[in-house]
Amino acid sequence: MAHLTLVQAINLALAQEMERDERVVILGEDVGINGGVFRVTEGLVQRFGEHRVQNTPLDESGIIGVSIGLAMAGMRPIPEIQFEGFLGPAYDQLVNHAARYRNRTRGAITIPLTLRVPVGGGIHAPELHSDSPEAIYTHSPGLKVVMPSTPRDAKGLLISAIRDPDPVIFFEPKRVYRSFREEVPEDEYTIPIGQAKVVNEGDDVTVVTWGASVFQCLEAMDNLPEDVSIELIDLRTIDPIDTDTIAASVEKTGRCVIVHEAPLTCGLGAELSARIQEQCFLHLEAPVQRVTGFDTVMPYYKLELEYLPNAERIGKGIRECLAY
Amino acid sequence: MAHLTLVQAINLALAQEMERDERVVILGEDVGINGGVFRVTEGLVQRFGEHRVQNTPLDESGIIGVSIGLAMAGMRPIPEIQFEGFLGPAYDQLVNHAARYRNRTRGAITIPLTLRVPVGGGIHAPELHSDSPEAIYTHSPGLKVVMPSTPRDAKGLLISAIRDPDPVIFFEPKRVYRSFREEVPEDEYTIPIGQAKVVNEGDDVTVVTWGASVFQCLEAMDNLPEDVSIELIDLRTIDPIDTDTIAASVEKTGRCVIVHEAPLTCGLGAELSARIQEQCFLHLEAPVQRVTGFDTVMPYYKLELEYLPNAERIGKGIRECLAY
Amino acid sequence: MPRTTVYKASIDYLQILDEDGVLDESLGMEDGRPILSDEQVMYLYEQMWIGRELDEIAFKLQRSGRMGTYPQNKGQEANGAGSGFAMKKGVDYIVPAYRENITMHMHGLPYHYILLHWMGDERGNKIPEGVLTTPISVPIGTHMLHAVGIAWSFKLRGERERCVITYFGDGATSEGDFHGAMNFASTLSVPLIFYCQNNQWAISVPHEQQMNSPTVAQKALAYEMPTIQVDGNDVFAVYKATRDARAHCVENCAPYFIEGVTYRLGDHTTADDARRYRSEEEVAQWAAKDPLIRTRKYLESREVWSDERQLELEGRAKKIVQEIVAAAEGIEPPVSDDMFVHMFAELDDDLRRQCETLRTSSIGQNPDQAGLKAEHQNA
Amino acid sequence: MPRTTVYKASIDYLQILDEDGVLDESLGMEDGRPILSDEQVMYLYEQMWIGRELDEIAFKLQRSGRMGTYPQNKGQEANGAGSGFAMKKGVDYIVPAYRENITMHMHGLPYHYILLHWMGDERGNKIPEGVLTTPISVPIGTHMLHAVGIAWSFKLRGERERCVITYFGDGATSEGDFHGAMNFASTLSVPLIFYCQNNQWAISVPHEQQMNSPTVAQKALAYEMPTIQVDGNDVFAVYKATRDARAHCVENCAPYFIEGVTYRLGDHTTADDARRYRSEEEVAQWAAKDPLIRTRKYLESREVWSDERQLELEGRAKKIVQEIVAAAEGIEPPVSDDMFVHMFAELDDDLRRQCETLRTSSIGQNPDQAGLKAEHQNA
Ligand SMILES: Cc1ncc(C[n+]2csc(CCOP(=O)(O)OP(=O)(O)O)c2C)c(N)n1
Ligand SMILES: Cc1ncc(C[n+]2csc(CCOP(=O)(O)OP(=O)(O)O)c2C)c(N)n1
Ligand SMILES: [Mg+2]
Ligand SMILES: [Mg+2]
Repeated sequence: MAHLTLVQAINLALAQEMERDERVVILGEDVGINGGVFRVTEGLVQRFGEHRVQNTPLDESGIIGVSIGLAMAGMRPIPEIQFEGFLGPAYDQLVNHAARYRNRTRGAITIPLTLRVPVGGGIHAPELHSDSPEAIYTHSPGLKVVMPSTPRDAKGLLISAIRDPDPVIFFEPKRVYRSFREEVPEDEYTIPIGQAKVVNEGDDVTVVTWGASVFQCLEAMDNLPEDVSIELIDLRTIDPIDTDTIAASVEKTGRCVIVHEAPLTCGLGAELSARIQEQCFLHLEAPVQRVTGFDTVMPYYKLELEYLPNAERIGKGIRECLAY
Repeated sequence: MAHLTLVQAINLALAQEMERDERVVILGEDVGINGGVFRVTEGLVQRFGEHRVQNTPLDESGIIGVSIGLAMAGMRPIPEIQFEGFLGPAYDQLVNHAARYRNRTRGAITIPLTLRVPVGGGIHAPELHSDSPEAIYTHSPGLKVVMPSTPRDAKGLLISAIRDPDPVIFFEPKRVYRSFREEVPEDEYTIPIGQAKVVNEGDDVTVVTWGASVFQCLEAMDNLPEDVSIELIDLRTIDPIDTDTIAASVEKTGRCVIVHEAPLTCGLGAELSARIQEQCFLHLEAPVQRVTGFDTVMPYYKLELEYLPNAERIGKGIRECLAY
Repeated sequence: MPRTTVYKASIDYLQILDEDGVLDESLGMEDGRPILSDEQVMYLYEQMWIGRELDEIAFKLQRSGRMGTYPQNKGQEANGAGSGFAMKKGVDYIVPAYRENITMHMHGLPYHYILLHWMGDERGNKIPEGVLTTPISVPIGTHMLHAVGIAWSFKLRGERERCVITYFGDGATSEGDFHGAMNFASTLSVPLIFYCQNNQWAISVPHEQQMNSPTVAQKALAYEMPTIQVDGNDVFAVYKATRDARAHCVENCAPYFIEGVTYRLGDHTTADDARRYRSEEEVAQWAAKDPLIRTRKYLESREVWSDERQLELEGRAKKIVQEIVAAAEGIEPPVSDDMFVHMFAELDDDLRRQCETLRTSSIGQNPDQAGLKAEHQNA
Repeated sequence: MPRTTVYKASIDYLQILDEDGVLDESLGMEDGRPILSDEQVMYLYEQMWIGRELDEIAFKLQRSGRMGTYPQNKGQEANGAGSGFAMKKGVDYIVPAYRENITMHMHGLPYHYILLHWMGDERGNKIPEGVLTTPISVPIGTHMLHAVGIAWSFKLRGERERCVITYFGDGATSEGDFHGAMNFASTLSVPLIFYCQNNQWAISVPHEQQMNSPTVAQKALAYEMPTIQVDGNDVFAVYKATRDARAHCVENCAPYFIEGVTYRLGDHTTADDARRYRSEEEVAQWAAKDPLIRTRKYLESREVWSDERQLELEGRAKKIVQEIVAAAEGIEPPVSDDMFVHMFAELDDDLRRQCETLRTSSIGQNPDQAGLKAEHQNA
């Protein structure tokens, strides 16, 4: 077991999968000698060579489109897009091609690619470097969407993603990249895609979140009176949604608060709220509460902490939900 | 008053606004002499000249990007994208540029553009010609999203959109293009963006829908027993959402069914369901019911009518909701 | 070096078989023999003829409501036939747009797959094992990037005898993904032929509204990619250019660009009416350059083709196409499950439930959910 | 016309002021006088110097936590200064990327706006009325399309004396939107100069991994656009090429392409460490071509510049930059309302509520909603 940051855990998973399966190739802007702008692929080009860790031209649509071709021809591409804000130009290739190929060919052609993308706010980055577009890709059939919040989950989920026979978007909350270390097993292991994690058991209210917000929620919980018993769920996988885990918890607590960085309207919180209502209607003692980013453009960094749900706002949401 | 189809009503609105405001220009693939693939811009190039009705190269990102430039320089561009499936390549320019310019410049630069796009299934079109991506753009702050279902609404809403100082996506349900005619006033008139329409008043259950599904809902209502009293709401504007009209209705009926063509998960139905629950929690007698497309890729046309919510499935949803 | 020339380029145009079916011997002969033997030319002529017969029948199928929108290949057949013939079946990969029926068929795809596609049936894309083509691609310009990935996989695995060819129209060159594909292919240096079927129109948008460049071929200069313009209605020129391009690609593990100058003689698709935007004279001019006519003239000049052979071919083509239509129409209707089962290798709970309860529920509501009254469940 | 040449092109390279500050008189003189008067060159030199001083201080601000990520312009100043000088302030429009501080400033943007932008403050983009520049653009390659639209609006309104210039890096040429912008500009024929600052690197990706073409200038051939490569560290060449390009654009209502061959002497941004991927020798080679040094040498050779003047400038620049920093840091902090109020001309109910209840609610819950207990509302 090593004591690793999220960046290191991901790097380790990449190295191990490249070692294990020579069909695995990494491609993207600056992924080579520079190790990516966040250094997640550091050392890999030295170890595996340029043909397996390929710097590409500055063209996100190209990166995904070429990865689709690699995947359909039997490779296991791991493209990197530098920031979630630059998924925009790749949207069409992802949603209309990678996501549809298996279905439109009735299984004849499949696209086993794992797209790695740093996601979310909180690091004082420039414009378009702090968004949270997970709901967009969840609404698009044919993609799996993963967003681990801890090094250990990241390694296990990334290995699952790479071995998955279908396209997976692997969002890496950049705010967590180096924020803490955790024991991560050296050996390969997988964590199944599609399983949420109960971070903390509790009886009064269920809090559902994912990505960096997990830590804001933990902070909020620390600030709440001790007698408030909170069940905290880290979704880990965004799509498919582990509705069972959530529903079981809400049936127990009767209350739910959902926390995410993305804008409120049509965010993933809406889907969770709708599902909880559909499945736990008779158990609900209060409306499902959403504590999210606002329906504004993600602000530049002077205001980003006003925008992102922080411990205070989350605490308020939990109290509001409890008070209903 | 003329008896017009949806196509004709839109064409009339375009002509009148071009007449009225010479900053208005139309651009897109085949919008010129061909009048667009759906003939919506028929006759306009003959009337207003090529400089105001411009055929463009086959590049959706280019069409939107150039429209942004036109808009910031004082013009009133009305770009057309041929089918909603081809919004993909334009996604980045729409969501990351058109939508953000006013806010990122604190109002110094604004983007008054109206993007016209045929939307939805049901016309036996090829692949990628039948999707319903409205939730994607609703989740993206900075865009208004409109989807009229009738000729009269279309004319009034399109004129509002063109005169709106901010970017508007104007979705045209292609299944309705020529499906019926309606009296449409000759004179210019506007219908405010953001106001839903109560198509039918009722007491037992609220049905919320938009676009072509309005007519499937009407058919479903025809097939239900006479003593079931349904309040049918046509959203007309998708973003901003007219929550007040919906909430007022659900407070009265206590039940709600939402119908849309897009996939279930993270569709607009999720947001409406979440909002209804937040606002009408104590009035709800049953979970908000969603009758939608499945979480699959939109199928090719042999199966499209299996995919789209039809009168039978909607009727079933209404009965399920009533039976709860 | 104050004002100096840093870059120079020129592009060739190749025509071998002229509009009257006369072969340019300096270009069309090698080792004293035509580069395509009479048998080969007859094969290609037959393929083109059958392809056009399919077009005619497909048009009628659409008009009589038995098929959806269909794009005819008519007038452009020499591009797909000549280039497809230069590629190695079972070794090379074909990445078509939607006017390469003949190429896909020559590389092993049963023709009824193509009809199935336009009949709104995904099974038309279910490429049989061992057939090396991607399915028809409707969204313009996006598939060339996939071709780059496939070609790159050949390079990565050291499959040095293999090459990819991708087809697209003049309009497609305007998409950003065309640019990306050209740039990736040239910087990664992968064995890929870009074949542009420049048929002068993208629906109603003519060449000069699509691009300012007089040739499409010159677009390759931006990527320092070898490039040539050929008469796309001349099956010899198309064949030779592609054969040589393929040799270049395989030898250098690098891409090549070919512009086939051609013309769509039909409407854009069955949903289009080309009379709205182009003149009869223009169409007539290009009809005179028809690849089928000139290939037949050539065969006649070689004295290997006769009216009887022609009649025999016409009858045979009709029969073949009837069988294709029968195969396409004879398939059992798809079932709703088909929408679901191919979404992922393994379906998640939501999809499984949606698939299973499709008939019993409106979806959105779990049929065995608390509170739902039994009597209404199957209503 | 069997095998003929259908296309020919060549591209020039222009250098006027060499690395030692020596002017090529055949190119740099017109009517017996240098194309830039000594006063003009001094002005440009000062602008470049102040720009570099700003770079230095900006770097320190970032390092001391007073500013976010910042991209230095260092080494590339002649591109923005020479070309910006050739454009007409208040008439032409500037559409920059993020290494054109000097151009934006020369066209009227107070420098502290630029710092504000990198300090994470949208007010840095609130271009004052009458200043004709778009704000700094962080997403690569997307803004050139906007430039096309602006140039087209000039054409549509018959403003025939106006021109647009847009700047971008070598990396940006890989994006699909670059291709789109070039294609739209040339087919629509609009007065727009595409100025590529080819600084050899896109973060850690070198020219040869970015593109296969030896020049960026040749990319314009794909669009039949006039194109030239200039020494981007030579303010004379940059100025002359841009001035002539502008004349061409305005006269013909058509676009023009300029590649400025230059080098980023600093890191990509303050978040980068260029030593990871490029050699000291390479940097040293380019440092010898520094545009500031050679411009100063030229001025000295003209005997209009002295050590005293240099000292004076250095002191003045320091003071100017101090004031800029003070202006940027002196601004009152933004308030949360600022996130909301500029979303639309008129806020919808949701946004208004979110804005108004930001302090009292967690959002998602309407504070005056039924059932919410008063005592918890302001907790
Ligand atoms: C991305 C995209 N945009 C628009 C369309 C609609 N469309 C279908 S074919 C076509 C024209 C294609 O022209 P070209 O590439 O020259 O091919 P051709 O049909 O002439 O063979 C257009 C605009 C599409 N299918 N995909
Ligand atoms: C669409 C997009 N993709 C990726 C990035 C991240 N990024 C910022 S600058 C840069 C390199 C830009 O290179 P170039 O265009 O040559 O400009 P330079 O920085 O060299 O001036 C990259 C990849 C971005 N900002 N936008
Ligand atoms: Mg064409
Ligand atoms: Mg660069």
